[in-house]
Amino acid sequence: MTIGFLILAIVTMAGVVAAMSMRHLIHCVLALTLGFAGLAMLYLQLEAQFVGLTQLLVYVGGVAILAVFAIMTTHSSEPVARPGTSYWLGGCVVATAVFILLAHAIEKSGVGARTMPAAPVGGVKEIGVALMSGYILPLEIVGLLLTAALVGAVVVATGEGSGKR
Amino acid sequence: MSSAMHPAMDMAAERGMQLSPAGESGVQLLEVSMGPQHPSTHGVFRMDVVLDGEKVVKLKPVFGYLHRNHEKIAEKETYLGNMPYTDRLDYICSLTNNWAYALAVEKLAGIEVPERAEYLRVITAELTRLQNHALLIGFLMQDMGASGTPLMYAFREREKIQDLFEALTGSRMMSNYMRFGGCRVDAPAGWLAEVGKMVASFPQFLDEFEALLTGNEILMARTQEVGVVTRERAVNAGLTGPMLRASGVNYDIRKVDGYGIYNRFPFRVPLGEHGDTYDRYMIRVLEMRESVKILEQALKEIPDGPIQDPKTKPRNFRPKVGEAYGRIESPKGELGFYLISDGTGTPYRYRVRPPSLINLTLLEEMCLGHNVADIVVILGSVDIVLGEVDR
Amino acid sequence: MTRAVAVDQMFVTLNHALVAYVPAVWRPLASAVLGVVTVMVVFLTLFALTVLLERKGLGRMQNRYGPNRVGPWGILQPVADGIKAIIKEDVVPQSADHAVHFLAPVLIVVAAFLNYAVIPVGRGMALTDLNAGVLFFFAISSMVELGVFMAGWASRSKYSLFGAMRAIAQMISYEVPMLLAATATVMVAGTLSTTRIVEMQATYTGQIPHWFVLTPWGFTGFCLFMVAATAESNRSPFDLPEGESEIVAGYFIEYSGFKFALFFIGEYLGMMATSAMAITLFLGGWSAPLACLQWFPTWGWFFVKLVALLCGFIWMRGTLPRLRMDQLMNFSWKFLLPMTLVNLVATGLWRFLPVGWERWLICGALVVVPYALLGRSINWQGRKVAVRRYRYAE
Amino acid sequence: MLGRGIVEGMLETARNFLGSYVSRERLTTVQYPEERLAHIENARSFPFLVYDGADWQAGMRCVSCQICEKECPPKCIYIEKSVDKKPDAVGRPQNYPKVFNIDVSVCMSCQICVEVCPFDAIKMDVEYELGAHDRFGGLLLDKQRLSKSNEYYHRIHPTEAAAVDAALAEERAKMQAKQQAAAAAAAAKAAAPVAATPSAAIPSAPATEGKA
Repeated sequence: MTIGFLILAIVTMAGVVAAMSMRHLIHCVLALTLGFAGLAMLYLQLEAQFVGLTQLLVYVGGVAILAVFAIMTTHSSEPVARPGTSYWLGGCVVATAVFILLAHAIEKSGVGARTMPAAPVGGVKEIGVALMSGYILPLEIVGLLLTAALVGAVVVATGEGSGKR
Repeated sequence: MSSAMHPAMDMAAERGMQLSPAGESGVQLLEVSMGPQHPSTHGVFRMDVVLDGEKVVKLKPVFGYLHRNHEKIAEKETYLGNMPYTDRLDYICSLTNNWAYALAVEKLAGIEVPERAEYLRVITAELTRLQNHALLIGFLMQDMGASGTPLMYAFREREKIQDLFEALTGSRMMSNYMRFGGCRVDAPAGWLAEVGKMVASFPQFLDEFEALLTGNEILMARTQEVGVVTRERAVNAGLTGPMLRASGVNYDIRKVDGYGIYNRFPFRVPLGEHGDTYDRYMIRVLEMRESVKILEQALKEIPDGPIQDPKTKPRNFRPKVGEAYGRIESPKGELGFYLISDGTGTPYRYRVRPPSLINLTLLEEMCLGHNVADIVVILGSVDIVLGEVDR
Repeated sequence: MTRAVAVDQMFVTLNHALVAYVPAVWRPLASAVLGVVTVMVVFLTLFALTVLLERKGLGRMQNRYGPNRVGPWGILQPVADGIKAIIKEDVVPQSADHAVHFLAPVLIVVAAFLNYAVIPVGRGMALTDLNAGVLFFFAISSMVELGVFMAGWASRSKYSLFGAMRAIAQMISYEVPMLLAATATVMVAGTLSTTRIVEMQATYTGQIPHWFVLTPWGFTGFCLFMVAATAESNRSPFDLPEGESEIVAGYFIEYSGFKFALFFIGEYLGMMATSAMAITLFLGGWSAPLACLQWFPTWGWFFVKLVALLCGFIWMRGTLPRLRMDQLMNFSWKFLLPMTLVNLVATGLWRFLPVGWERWLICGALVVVPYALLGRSINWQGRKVAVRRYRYAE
Repeated sequence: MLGRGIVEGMLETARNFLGSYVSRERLTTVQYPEERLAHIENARSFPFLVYDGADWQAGMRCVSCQICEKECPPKCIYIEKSVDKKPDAVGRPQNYPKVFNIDVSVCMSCQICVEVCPFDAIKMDVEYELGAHDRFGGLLLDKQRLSKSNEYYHRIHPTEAAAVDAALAEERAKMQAKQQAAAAAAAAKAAAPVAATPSAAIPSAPATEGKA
């Protein structure tokens, strides 16, 4: 556990906790984005460049913006009164219990005792090869789905445009 | 949105970020107060715009921020004393304002204008038209976001015209040049030759201007089918000038009235078909080309002679009781002055028919359904000067 | 030749020499710090020069002198601007969200600087050689959007909100064609590492370099990339987010003083970063344009190319009016995106067709024909635009 | 093909960019404090009062008839008439302005005062660097600050000034003839020696003499 990991872990945790506890919806999203970014950094720290950068690209660049847009277009950018969460203590207790349970289970299972394989060199290539060989079918399906979505979006957009004028 | 300085603005400020009820698309409406401090309202003009996303669903023009009692002041001033005030109506075209007012007074008092003065009036008026149209297109492009390049080219040409005006009238903008029954001073030696040089170089500027703009895809996309005014609406709303002609109505007071000596000039009147912003832009370009022809002819034909009717003296000018309406085709449209004389040295009633204001009446209609970005372009194509709108 | 190499590598050598003074444990850190500081200094200087160049160039295009009062020929104008920005009062609207309002410009500048981490400025002169460098670039670029949104939202002004919405919509829309245009290069190069991509282009056939821009797909890709880059960096004619004639200044309307300057820096750094990426992907990075010109240091070539591209941006800004939001979207989704997809196909064909003139013909036709067709049918607002003819009464 | 108009426009700006380095026609900027535009004879800024001779008080042409005060559209002129009289530009004994103020912050440079002045006493200046730190004192020009010599007038509006001087000289000659005739008549009538001729009090206009 290096200092870098510690800092990143704290930042990530802080972001995620803030995302849950802040009053303002937009602040929550921004805090969540911090969490995403911290997570991406953790990946990078694990030398999983591709995964880390994709996390950044997709989550910070995509999901966070999407969330922000959703909030903006559905009015509630104003701070709302804190919902009646008088059970937060109970929630904490339950969460802690679950955490302890899981930690205990993992501890028992001996995962920690296993030796880690060496970090793969040049993650991009491995991922590419894996996607193009073992996971070719899912990849193609996802690709098809996205293409269909894209075409659909264009069709919807053009239909709207020509119908208006 | 600026700080509250006006009761109406206070109201807008109170509403602040509050959102109006939902529009037809179900998205909330946003009320934005564009102006009076806004880069492209051409002065202190305000538009209360209600937006559905970026689409305009309501637009309320608010003007009067530059109101300065022009007409009431005029009723306290002598007839001559009003002349410099007309410069300040549409401060880009002071010479045509002068002419319109002089024309009204001349009608009122039955004054004849000497030949040379008529030619000088035509020359100055057409130079004014060149300068106004060039400048307007520059500002229109500025509103469209062209970072000032066409505007600077227009200013470059306007500078030449203003130098000519200064040499003739003594002032670059506030000319105060025309008098009842003529003009104040004769053209200094060599002035007409200078005008000739300027006029000869103007078509080249226009060609450059058009190369920069006319075929530009972005400009066409931004202006074509934007802010359409149909022929009927244009006539019913009382639009005049290039606005009206862009909608395809053949109405040019220079042709209709033939005031001054305009019936001597065989110029053509360009007409638009679509009545959109692009037509309004192009009509102005084509009008400039026609103005150049008028200027060439006027410079060739201008006779020698007096420039002022000797019977009319500037002081103690008391026209007989009566009323008169003098109108000219100012670069912006029909500029009219309506005067009632009660025989004293000051007009009993003085009324301006400002083309800018009346052309502005269709603003909301033109903007509805368009984008925020189109508002400024449409407003720019109307060609307003707040000095004239608010008076 | 050795002297040329020495000049070329002088910064690398200097770096090594300086780092050698540091204890071995701290060397990686020292090297990184040195690199980062150098990049910041160099690109901030370049930013100042670009601002000056832009103001001067725009001035000349508009038949003005441009700034010429501060220092000889006005070259100290950026300094004066900087001092002005620093000593100006920092006004924050009362209703603004202060923390977010403060963080937004910082985030934008930081993100803009991070971009330079993967740009190979010269031979062996990239800060880091990530093997997913191109991906890193786009990932970081996407962070700018967040900063823009934060600025627009936190200012609590309707104009800034408009600007932010426009900016985000625009940046998302243009990120897609930009990525796809870059993908073409990645396909041919077979790597995401910027250093490798440049090295692949730094070879020569006779005098002609193997720049990707000198192929049909590369040229198309370069043009598409630059158009998308213009939009990404909110430059004219895609400067809608700040659209000063419409929404006054867009998302940074409520910023003043140094925070405003930060936005300004961020915008220019973004522009320079995307230009640098275009150079890396298509214009052969630091490689010389002709084999006989290799005596010139590689970093010199890089900056020459960078300034040339920046001049292109300035030239466009001096000429073009601004698009409208719906047209901007149409342009992205209905023109740029199909073109990039077509270009990907052309790239694939180029990769697998045998070397020869047929390859040029097929790939060229494959990009030119769709360009002509799409360009003709581009639908600006439900109808085509055209130059009109006018009639005259009598 | 898409982009043609844009390319044409860009060529146009490039032409202007290069043109601004070679052609003064394109680069019209005047670098103001260092270089100035050539003086235009007809130009006008704010009014000033002309005086003949060297003494601005004695040579003041204004006779405080107050026509300009009345005709001034924004009413920026304030005149107080003197009680005593002094000879005016043509030698007639006339009042002179005790106070003559023009508030140039109100003045709109219309030059109607010049047009209506029957004595050619008020003319338009071309001075435009009139900045002042004090809006009231600095821009309220009093008689002394308004007074400028006839030579100055000749310098800024030569054609106009020459015409004015010619007209004044004619008037003056007429006036002198009349006075001489009157003096001769008086002498003949009273047969008493006339001491001081009024013409001695007339300030001579050097510029006019130079021209003659």
